[in-house]
Amino acid sequence: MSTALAKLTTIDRRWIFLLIGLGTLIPILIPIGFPVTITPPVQSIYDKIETLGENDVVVLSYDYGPTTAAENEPMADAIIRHCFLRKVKVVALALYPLGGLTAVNGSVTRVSAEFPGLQYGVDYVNLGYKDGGQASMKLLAEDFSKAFPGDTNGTPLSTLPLMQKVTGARNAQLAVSIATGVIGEWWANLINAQYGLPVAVGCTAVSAPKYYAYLEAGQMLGLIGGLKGASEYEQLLLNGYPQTKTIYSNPMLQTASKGMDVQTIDHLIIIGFIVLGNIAYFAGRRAKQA
Amino acid sequence: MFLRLRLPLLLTLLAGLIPIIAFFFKDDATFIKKPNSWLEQDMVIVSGFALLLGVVNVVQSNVRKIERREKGWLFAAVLLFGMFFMGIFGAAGAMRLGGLPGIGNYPNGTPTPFAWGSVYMFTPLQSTMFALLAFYIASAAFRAFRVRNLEATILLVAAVFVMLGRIPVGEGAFGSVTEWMMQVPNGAAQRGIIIGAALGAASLSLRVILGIERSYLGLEKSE
Amino acid sequence: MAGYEVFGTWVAALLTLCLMSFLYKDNPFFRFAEALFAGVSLGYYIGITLDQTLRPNLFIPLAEQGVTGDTAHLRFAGLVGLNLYTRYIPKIAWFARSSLALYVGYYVGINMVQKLQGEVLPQAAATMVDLSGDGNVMSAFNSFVMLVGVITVLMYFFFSVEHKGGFGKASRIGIWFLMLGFGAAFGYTVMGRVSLLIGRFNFIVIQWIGGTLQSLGFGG
Amino acid sequence: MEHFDASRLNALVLFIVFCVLVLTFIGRARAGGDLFIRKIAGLNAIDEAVGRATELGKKVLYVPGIQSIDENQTIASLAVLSHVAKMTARYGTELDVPNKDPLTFASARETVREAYMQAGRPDLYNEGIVHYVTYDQFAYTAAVSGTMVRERPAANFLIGSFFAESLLLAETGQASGAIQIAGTAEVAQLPFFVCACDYTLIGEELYAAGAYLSREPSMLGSIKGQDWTKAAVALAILLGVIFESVHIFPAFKQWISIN
Repeated sequence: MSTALAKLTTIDRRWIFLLIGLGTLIPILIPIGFPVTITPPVQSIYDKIETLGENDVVVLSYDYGPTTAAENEPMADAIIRHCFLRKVKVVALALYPLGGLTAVNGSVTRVSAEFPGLQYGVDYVNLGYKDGGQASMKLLAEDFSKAFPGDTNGTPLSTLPLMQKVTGARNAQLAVSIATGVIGEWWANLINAQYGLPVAVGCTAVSAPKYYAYLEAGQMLGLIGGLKGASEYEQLLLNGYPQTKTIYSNPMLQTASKGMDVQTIDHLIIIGFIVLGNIAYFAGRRAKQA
Repeated sequence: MFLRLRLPLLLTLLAGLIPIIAFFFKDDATFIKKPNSWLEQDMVIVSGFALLLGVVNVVQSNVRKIERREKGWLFAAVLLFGMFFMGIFGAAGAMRLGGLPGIGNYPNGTPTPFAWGSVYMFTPLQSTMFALLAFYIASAAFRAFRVRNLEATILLVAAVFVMLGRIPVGEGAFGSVTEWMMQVPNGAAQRGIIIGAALGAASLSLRVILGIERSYLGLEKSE
Repeated sequence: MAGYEVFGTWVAALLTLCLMSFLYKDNPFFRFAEALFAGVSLGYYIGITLDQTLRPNLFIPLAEQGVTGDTAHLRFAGLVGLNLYTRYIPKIAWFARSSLALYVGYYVGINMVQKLQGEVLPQAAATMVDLSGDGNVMSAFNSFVMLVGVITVLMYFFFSVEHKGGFGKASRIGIWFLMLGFGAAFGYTVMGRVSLLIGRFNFIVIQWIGGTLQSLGFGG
Repeated sequence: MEHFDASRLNALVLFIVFCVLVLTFIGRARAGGDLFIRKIAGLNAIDEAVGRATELGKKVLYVPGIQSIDENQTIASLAVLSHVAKMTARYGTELDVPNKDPLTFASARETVREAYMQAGRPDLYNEGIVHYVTYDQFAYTAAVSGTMVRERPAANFLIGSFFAESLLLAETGQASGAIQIAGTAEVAQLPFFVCACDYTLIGEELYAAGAYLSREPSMLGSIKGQDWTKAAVALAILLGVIFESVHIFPAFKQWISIN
């Protein structure tokens, strides 16, 4: 018995690969839906948007690219969906050079399709991508048209009704940055610090510890950290807006809740293998002693 | 002989002292800040020139493989095809030749060949290679985390606690331990490594500036 | 979707599968993807370097302002860069080293002061903790652990004395801190890596297979 | 001196202390002072690793990290490479040094050629030993991984600055059965090397490696100088902790933390 167990220490690692592969694929196809507990930093972003209505404007900045889309995209979608549900006006834009444009175009097209009643130019605008980092950010805080002469299709901002209502980001009620890396920090220490505009950030799990410092310092009103945070936001939407259930049960949608299922299963698989490895290791030692 | 040995070392010394001196002066000290900012701009350009060194080497060795029909020469051909496809469209785009608007999209939003290759070949290949880490991190954990001795056990326990603390089912029991471990003991270890490594790096810098360490130039220790 | 997008999605998906096949074993599909990847990426950086570095920093300044005053030093940069290639001229091959010497010299200089000012000082200052914790037992305990950790890890890195006796014991504690830190950081990273894999699987399942089925009229 | 940046006085003091200590110990070492340096396991294992490759008639793979020579870790790695190349030259073992950065490639070529000359085997040197792969991190990783499984080197050195590719390379190398010696100062990658390699040079050990292997007095002296600076920093930390704990001299910590 113990010699058979001991053989497990040298198990072909491809079995581990196979299980990790299945543990990732299956929850994407068949969501499990582990329970989600809501944390205060996520709740406070939700609560903030709940106080907004159709006369308010949210600036939503897509500051990530394809490499972190699995984490960032569900956050961005959830935020813009929440705004659309409340008919809050949205100005979407991208500041991340490596794929921010793809992110903003994808998300705005995808979510606006769920709300056929909303009108482009009146209820939401997609400004597209602008390079220049902090310099562009300062310009658009003063006046969007200085950084973005036209929207993503090149339509002059002067012809879009929403852009007459809100000339610069500082006239908005909230800015949300969905970020990988440093751009989310700029929203806090530049836009919030200099213009007093409330800023909320969604970031990857890897950079979350760094962002907590801004949250504690009050430079951000809330923080969505990684897939976990995004799945909390999805849960809040499902609780507050039961009609989103049809959206979130669509198998073609990438949701954070599915991602959390994968995380959980893969973590358990890895822990399982560690336990197994140690049992086998001890069995091997005992066999040797015998 | 003197030039061969001493000139490079002299250049290292000079180039090394400029940023050090500049560091301790305010921006209005133009006598040192100016040469420093020139060097800064120039070194970026030098590194730009260097890429061609690599390209020349890659072309040489792969052409040789194809000429000699060495094992796997077809793959060498694939490599060269990929390089020339992206390289030619990229260079032409960068120089705005052949009606290309640059290396991004045309004004109507359709991609240039270079942009198409970046989006549909380069990026997916990159993200896939990156994503393979999920598999490797699992197999590494399986093999490395054994209760072999005290050190290995500490490694294992810390890893398992943190992994449990990061998922919904274990968050309640292990969440706060995870945060504590990341902030306190892990923070202390990182801090110790950073301080030590920074001093090590500074010491290496000094050895290089003084010409004691010179293996990177292929100049042997001749005192 | 436009034609180039459909074609592109297929290319991207097939290349993804080719690379992933390496997990099973080395095979011609992987070798094909590996070779293409090496070539395409090198070509990509040729375009990027020309477009983002040499054009804006060298060609345009020289073309627009000519070789005067503030841009004169760029000629020097060009020469230093070109000098890397003297290696291929046997008689003066040794001269190529001077470019490397200059380049390394400048950066070790920068690194030296940056490491001392940007890493040693702030990290040391952050370790100057208040052991009294101002009455808070937990925070006093954390401060103590932090202090012991940093000092013992530094002792582990001490090379000039043999690690035995009391010093050896302390440096052993340093190793425990290192192991605890490594284990925790390892566990913490798993999540980020799994997210990357989810991203690839989402692409294969939802964008490629799902997208194709949808365009063929299946599902909604 | 009206141009002096007073906010950097603390850095200047540290800089001067550091230089004085290092230079003093270099001087002492040259004059025949104490040269003791504690054992560094990863470096002693180099002989074993190259020796095994020689016995098995397989090659030695040396990956000098993925950063350029503007990074000190790369320069430290080239110092180790010089030592490894001398050994492979002496034993007539095949050496393979693939590169990601073109300047590192240019430097490594000089390092290896000189090492073969020094070992008295310029005949064994060829320009194929140090070669260029590509500038992309992951394409480079794919290519090196391919080499590891196809050519099965008996010893892999992964020394220098590494990022996400650290574990991809180390796991592939592990599965191919090679002895692996890694070294980096990238804090985030150390856990993976420690888990997947036989030996790992941690942070400062990497920077000290060249000096340790060369056994040259002035090099070893500089290590001693950096050690005593470290002791001074530790002492300053302890002093600061005392001041903070009894709430006196807050200016001490403040002065050190100006940035």
